[in-house]
Amino acid sequence: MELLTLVTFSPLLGILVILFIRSEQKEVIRWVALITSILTLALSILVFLRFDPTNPDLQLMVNIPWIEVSDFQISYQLGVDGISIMLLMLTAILTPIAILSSWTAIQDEVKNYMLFFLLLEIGMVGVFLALDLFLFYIFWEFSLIPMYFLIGVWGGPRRIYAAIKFFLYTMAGSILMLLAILWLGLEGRHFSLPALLETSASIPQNIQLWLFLAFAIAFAIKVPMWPFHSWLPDAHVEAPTAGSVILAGVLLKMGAYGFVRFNLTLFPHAAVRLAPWMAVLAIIGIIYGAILSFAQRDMKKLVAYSSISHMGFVILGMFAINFYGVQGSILQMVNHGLSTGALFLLVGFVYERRHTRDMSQFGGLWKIMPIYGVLTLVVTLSSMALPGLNGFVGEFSILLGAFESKVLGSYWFGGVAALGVILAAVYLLTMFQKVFLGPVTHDENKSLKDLNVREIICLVPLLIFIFWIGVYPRPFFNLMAPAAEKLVTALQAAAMAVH
Amino acid sequence: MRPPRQEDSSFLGLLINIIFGRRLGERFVSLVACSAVGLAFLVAVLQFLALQGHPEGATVHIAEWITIADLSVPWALKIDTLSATMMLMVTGVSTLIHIYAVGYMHEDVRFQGDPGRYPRFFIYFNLFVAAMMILVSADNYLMMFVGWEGVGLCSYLLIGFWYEKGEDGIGNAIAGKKAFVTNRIGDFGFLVAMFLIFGAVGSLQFEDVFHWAETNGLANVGVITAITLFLLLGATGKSAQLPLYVWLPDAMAGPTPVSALIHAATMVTAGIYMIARSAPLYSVADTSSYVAALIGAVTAFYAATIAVGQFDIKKVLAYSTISQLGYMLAAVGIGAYVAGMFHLVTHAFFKALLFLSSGSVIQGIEHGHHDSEHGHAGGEPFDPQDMRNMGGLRTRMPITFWVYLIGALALSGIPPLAGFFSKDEILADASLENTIVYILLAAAAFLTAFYMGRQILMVFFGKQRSEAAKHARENRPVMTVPLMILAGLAFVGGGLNLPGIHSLTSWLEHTIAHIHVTEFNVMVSVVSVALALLAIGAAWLLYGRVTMAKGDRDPLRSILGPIFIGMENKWWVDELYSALILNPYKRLSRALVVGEGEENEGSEFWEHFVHEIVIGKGYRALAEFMDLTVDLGFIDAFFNSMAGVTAWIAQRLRKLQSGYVRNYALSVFVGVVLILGYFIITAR
Amino acid sequence: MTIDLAIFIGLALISILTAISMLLSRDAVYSALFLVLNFLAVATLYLLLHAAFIAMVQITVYAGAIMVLFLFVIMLLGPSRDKLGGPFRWQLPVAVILGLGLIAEMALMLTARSDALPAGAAGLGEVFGSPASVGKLLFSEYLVPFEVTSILLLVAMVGAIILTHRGKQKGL
Amino acid sequence: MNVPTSYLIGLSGILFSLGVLGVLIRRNTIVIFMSIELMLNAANLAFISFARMMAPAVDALRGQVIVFFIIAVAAAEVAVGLALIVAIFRNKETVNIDEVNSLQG
Amino acid sequence: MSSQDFIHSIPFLIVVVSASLLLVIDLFIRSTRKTVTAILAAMALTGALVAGIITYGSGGRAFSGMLIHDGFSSFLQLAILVAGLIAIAQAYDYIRRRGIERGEYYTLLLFSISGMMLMASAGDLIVIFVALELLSIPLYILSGFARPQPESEESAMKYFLLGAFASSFLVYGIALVFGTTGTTQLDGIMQPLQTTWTLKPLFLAGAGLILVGLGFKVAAVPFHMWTPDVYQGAPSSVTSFMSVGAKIGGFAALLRILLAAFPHAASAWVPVTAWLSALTMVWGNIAAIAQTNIKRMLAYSSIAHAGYILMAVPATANPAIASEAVNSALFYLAAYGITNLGAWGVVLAMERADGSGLEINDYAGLARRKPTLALAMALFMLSLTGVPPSIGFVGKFFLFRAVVDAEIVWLAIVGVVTSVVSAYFYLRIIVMMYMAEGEFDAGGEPVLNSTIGLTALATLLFGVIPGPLLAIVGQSGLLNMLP
Repeated sequence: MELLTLVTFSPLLGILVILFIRSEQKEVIRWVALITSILTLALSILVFLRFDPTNPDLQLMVNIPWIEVSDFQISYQLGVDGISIMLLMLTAILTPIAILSSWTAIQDEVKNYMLFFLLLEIGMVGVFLALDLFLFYIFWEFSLIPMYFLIGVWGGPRRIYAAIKFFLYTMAGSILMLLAILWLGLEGRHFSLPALLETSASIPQNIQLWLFLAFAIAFAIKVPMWPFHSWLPDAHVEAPTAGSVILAGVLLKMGAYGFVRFNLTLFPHAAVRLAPWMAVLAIIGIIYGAILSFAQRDMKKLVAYSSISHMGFVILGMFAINFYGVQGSILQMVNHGLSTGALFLLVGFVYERRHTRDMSQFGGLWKIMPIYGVLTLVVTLSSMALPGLNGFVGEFSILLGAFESKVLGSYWFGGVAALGVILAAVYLLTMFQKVFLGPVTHDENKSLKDLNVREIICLVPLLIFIFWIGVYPRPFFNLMAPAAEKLVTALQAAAMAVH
Repeated sequence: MRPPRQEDSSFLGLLINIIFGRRLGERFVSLVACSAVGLAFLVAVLQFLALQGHPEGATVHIAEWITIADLSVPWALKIDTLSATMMLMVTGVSTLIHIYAVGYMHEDVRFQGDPGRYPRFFIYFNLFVAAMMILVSADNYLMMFVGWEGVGLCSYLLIGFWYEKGEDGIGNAIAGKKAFVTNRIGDFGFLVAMFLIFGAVGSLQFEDVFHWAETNGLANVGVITAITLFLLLGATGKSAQLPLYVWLPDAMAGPTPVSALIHAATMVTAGIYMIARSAPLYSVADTSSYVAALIGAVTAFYAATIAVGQFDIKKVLAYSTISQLGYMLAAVGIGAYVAGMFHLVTHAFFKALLFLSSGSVIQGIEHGHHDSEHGHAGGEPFDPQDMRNMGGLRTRMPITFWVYLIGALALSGIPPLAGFFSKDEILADASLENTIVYILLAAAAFLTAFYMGRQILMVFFGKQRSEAAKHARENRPVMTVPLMILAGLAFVGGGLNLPGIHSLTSWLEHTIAHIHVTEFNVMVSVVSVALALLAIGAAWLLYGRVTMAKGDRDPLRSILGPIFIGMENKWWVDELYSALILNPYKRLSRALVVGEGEENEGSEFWEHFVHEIVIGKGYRALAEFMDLTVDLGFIDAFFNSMAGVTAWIAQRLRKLQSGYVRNYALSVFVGVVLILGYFIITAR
Repeated sequence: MTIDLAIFIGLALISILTAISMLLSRDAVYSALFLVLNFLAVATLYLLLHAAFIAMVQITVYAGAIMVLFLFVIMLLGPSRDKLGGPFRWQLPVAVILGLGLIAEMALMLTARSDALPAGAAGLGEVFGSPASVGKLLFSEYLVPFEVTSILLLVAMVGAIILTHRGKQKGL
Repeated sequence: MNVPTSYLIGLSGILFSLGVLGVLIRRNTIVIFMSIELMLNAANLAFISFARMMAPAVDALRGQVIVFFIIAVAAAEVAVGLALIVAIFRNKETVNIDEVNSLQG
Repeated sequence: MSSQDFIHSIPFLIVVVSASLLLVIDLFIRSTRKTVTAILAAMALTGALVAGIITYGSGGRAFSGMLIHDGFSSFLQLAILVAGLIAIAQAYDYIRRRGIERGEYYTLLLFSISGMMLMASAGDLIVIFVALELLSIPLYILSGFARPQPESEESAMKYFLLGAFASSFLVYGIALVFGTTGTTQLDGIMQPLQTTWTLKPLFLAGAGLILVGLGFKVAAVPFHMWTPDVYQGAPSSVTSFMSVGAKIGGFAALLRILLAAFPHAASAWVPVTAWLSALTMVWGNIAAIAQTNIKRMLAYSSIAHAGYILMAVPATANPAIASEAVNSALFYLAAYGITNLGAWGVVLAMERADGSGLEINDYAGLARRKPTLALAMALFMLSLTGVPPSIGFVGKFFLFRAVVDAEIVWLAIVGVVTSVVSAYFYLRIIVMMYMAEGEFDAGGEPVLNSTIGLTALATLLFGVIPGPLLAIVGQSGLLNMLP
């Protein structure tokens, strides 16, 4: 059996096993889910080992005819390149962590919870590996459902509103993409991305523009870019911790990945022409998210808005359309997954103890929970792009890319976006101050227990990567560089043609 | 040459302390921390010696860091005379302050009531030294930026070291945040400068950049001016210059060793170092240099005026630091890089000395307060840093007094102490290069001497104005010995670059091109010494004499400032001839304090009103406005209202579904008529 | 004006007037009777249009059987008078306007191409429209619809029984 | 009889429209039902007229055959319809269609 | 009656004959043993199904062209038969629970099924008319089957009156078409159109009226208003069958008439059907939002889905993609049928003997008490929304593809936007079941549950592996029928 198929559907194994466990045996179910996700991680590592980082092309391809109707063909086509492997690894790493983090937080309907989680993993991995647009769309939409349930069943008080909002927004965007996918399939009677790439150049310019927009709206909502972001705070606030981790860590990346994988490759001309507009939206998102983060009292909401800001960097980077921007953008996807994922974990840990996320209910926690304080500090610093930690490498590359971008053509993009770095410090440090510094003002907080071993285990892998990418990101750049350079070269050729 | 890396040792100490600190107790922690820094100093000395043979320096490549296309930034260390100077200074002063801190923090954690936090202090301290080493030994701008932000982080952590203390329990934490955020504004400048550099040069390596500046500089003056101006913005943040100086006074919330090491001797000089490092760029961009000089000079003068009005012993020193940094910036601005670096080093000695001594004073007072409290139940809030609670400490703390005096005189520029030489070199340069700068600096020099005189007089002379002062006692040798060493350095530090010998100049010449040697200017020296003496005399007239004469003085005297003086006829004559000049100054400094008549140090107009209220509150209000009105009220509401409109239509449609068959039939009929109508139109 | 046309106009007027009368009679019995008249008028037209068999069917089945059934039910349920209008008065004018609209549309269509609908050829034999000719078609080509129609009647019968059969339930 | 087929179709159209109007404006279910019969009757007239127009073509007779089916189907409808009217009358004691509106929204 | 006639109509004949027989046999079955009637009816349908499979795709005409036997009719007849089997299984438990168990139920069901099958294979307008009545009249009766319950009678009355009203339009339309083309045979109609008869207004009026009559049957806006009331008032098992069977029958006739008889009038009916489709999708999906009764909600959902299927109709006008468009409509009909029958199955399971349990609020907390049932319902709802991996998604995918291919992009956009709207009310069911607390419990009858299970399985399976079904549909395109 093909390796990529195995990776994608390995969670099914766990699902099948869990289905036959009685729902009272929560502990067993948790272990099965955890082991399954670790198995997926192991398989992903195997993919990583088989992957040839010097090759810019798609590798380990699986291509099986799937639906064949008289005049056209849909194939089950998977593949991995330097860009998707990073996100594959991110997903594979974050899922076990998320499962582990919900060990005690989720006590109701553990069986269903774990089922949905493993289903979600299938969807996410599938999105990053699928090469046939039809297949991609299926995974894309499919990933919605488990997340919808995770928010709606195990979420906070307004979970239903948030879940529906999440579902409707994402679906509204993606269904336009479906039309664009259909359009693309008309000509060649297939939906295979590698084959479409060869013919897409012949699409008339104005149609390219429309197709680009149809894809872009789907991805922009998912990312989310301003002004399509308003589902995100609600979804994050109401989602259970693990859901938030996955949502921020992986699901948002699906949008950004979509931009890289489809918008930039299929419609290079449109991408080049619209790049300044996308960049403007991205920058508005950066500043806007940062300002709104600052106004929040709820920690999770703060982190949610910070996601909008951070994902703005990701989008800005890719539409800088140069090596620095695109590579930084891809790295930043991973970075954001690690840092924001970790932040959500941290918020979740304290929520589990105190059942509130209102920052005014805290203060002086550092004294009571020193380990928690230090870990949060590190993650916070990573999130605000302190040099030496992962966030800086990504954001610096992106800003450099935006600044030097010939396609954007103005220093203003990079310059204004860099202001986001200042604002990030403002809201993140404010949060840190309100929660961890100052005297302990609430008596309930005095008896809080510091992180336990399980919780620390959740964070350690993330912290390792936070430091690793911050200090020695070279392996990561090496992994994606050939693929990214191939992409950028094609785009720059398009830029030459457009200008 | 074996690659010597100071970071190794401080990182090692850091790691050991992080891992074992909690279990192994203060003794071990302090030992590890001090020996780590000491080792770093040793390595720095070895490097210094090695450089004697190879003054052109060397670059140590450790690893690749960020490599994207033609952007290649390594982790690499640059060892040359400039960085070696900084390393020596930093590690040297650090070692002394570490040792001092062993004693100081031992007491401090007990006063503040959390002995468990002792190891954490040294972790931060070591981290700071490591970051500072990265900063000074970086061989490219980006790596320098790593250290640059790293020291900022440590500064943040150390200012907020007693994060549950301060105003409303949160004051220290807020001060830390303020420092970090203000620095970030500077860092923004630094970032943009880097982008511009990369855009122009295609590299961030110092070597490449400077080479480019030398070969293509004249053709790219515009770009270089932009680059240097943005770098200058970075420097004003880190080195607390106008308009970003505001964080530094608040940063005094950190423990005194922190103020001494980070906020006086080392970190704040990073901006000066960076500009000195970027000399090849600045020497091309005349405009930027001019702006830098002007900012430096204005800051020097401005901060000095404020220092005159302060009562907090550390605040005076803080403003003094800002003022002195202004000197250095002015120096590098007018092209006197060596003079700037020279003053940087000597300032490190005597300002560290002053801060540490003030810490000694504070702790002495705290001891006194503690002792005097025995037998008294409770006690009103007591500020051990308020100079009005001091007085007459000369006798209670003799060692501290003497070293403090040396530091103060050095700062005031009294020969033959270190400050005299370094400051004079700047003034001499300024007198040649830029008259406005010279006048501002000279005026600042006068004020410097005045406020230092005022401080000495208020703290060490006169009567003990509080019980605490009466019970104050001298500290342990672990604190006083470093003070004495520093005092010695402050005394002889001028020897580094004596007029006529210029050892530092020739040393730095290997690294910084375009150095011009400024010869000793007798005229300038005489004027500045005269000004200093005059100022000290004035201070003595104001404070020294009155204190002694009046004895038990109302501590609220200065609340009313000049008005009070006006009411008190006793000194009217005394004040008249000496305060003719002083009153406007005092008024000026007081005018910058929010809330006339209220002694609220540290809440100057600029930083309190503009920064806290206009910017801080305004930003918060903006954020909340955007959150509630724009995001929820507009964007969210827009999308929600689409759902709302749909639901509304749904209700309308529901009404249409009336249940009456005839209505339904009518609906069918409407369809019929419409379709037939359409067909008729089509068929025609 | 030919005699044919005169007869046509006479029958047309009768059928229209009876239809309108049916529409406007308050009493359902009158409505039913007017409808019978209408059917008879139309049956006469059928006869004149060489559809003798259908005319007979019209009279026996439609005007006869069906309308008797109607009258029977009307009598069964007792007299009921209703006024036009009802809970929603707006329907009447709207319906009339739309009805006129439909008539106008029909007129437009008919006049759009005057040559489209000529009069039938003269001199048709008796064979056309005779029961024999119709019956032959019914049982050859139209076998399927014919059988289905018979089934339909069966179903209708079953349905009528089911819908009105009182069974064990209490009813009228 | 030999008149232009348009006249006949016109008559049929008017009768059809009157039938539609009857459905729309009458409240008595039985009369509504009769109006539907009128509509069917109008259709029948159209078939017969067209058949006459096409005669003597072979296909023309089909029109008359169709009318036969329509009458038969109408009979079936009437059976079911009247049964329904009776059933509802038993429940509601009314033949007013406007009173049959418990299902709505 | 030749053997050819027999071969080409055997499934229909089996159903209609056995229905007539069953009518008689049922008289001899005691009222406590109506299970036998159900089983006999199911056997009849199974027999027809087998016959249909055996004769599948062998093209031909029967009874002087009155019946057409081709892939299109075969496919739809099989679909109707499967739906009929499910309808019997669903009714079996349900009518007993509601206390309306009578043998005639199954008989009438068979008659209605035979009418639908006739619709699918009709080759003459008059057959379509007769078939429509054969389809409808049993449904009118079945709607009133829960007599003397007023809602049931009311729904029957409404359905009947409006149905008769609409079929009058159909008849008049047939008359006009006959008058302008001289024939009612579908391919005969096309001949004069191909040659001299261009877009005559009278002919167009006839076509328009036929469109109205069939639009009523498939519940297209503005001919849809009977749907919610009838669906609500009729016994749920009848509604379940009606919502699928009548729709299949209506679309079978509509597609065949428009493609076989009126292709040359496409320029006229393409915009009309496109607008009808758009209006239907918008109205159906939006009005469903405000519903609190699950039957009404599903009624509007069925209106909306008629709109989706209608999207394919204008696309068929382009000869190059007519086959693709028809295939997509057929597939969607099958997808909709499976999913919708499943969803109604859950409604049936939830309904109690007294007719309660039909409010959406009654579904609150179902997932905790009946997890499997809730899971199935969630799957159906997602499939109706068109979320992968479900048959509903595949169906929408191919529909949209056809529409985009026909370059009626605006219609496709209306389609996708209303899909999003539809998510809102479908999700509400899921929200209720999974995210709300409630007490209401459902019964569990094995036969009914097995239909739910089967349809759920099919919904998921064909969502993941739609290939086989697509292949069957691919061979059933309307083009096979054309000479």
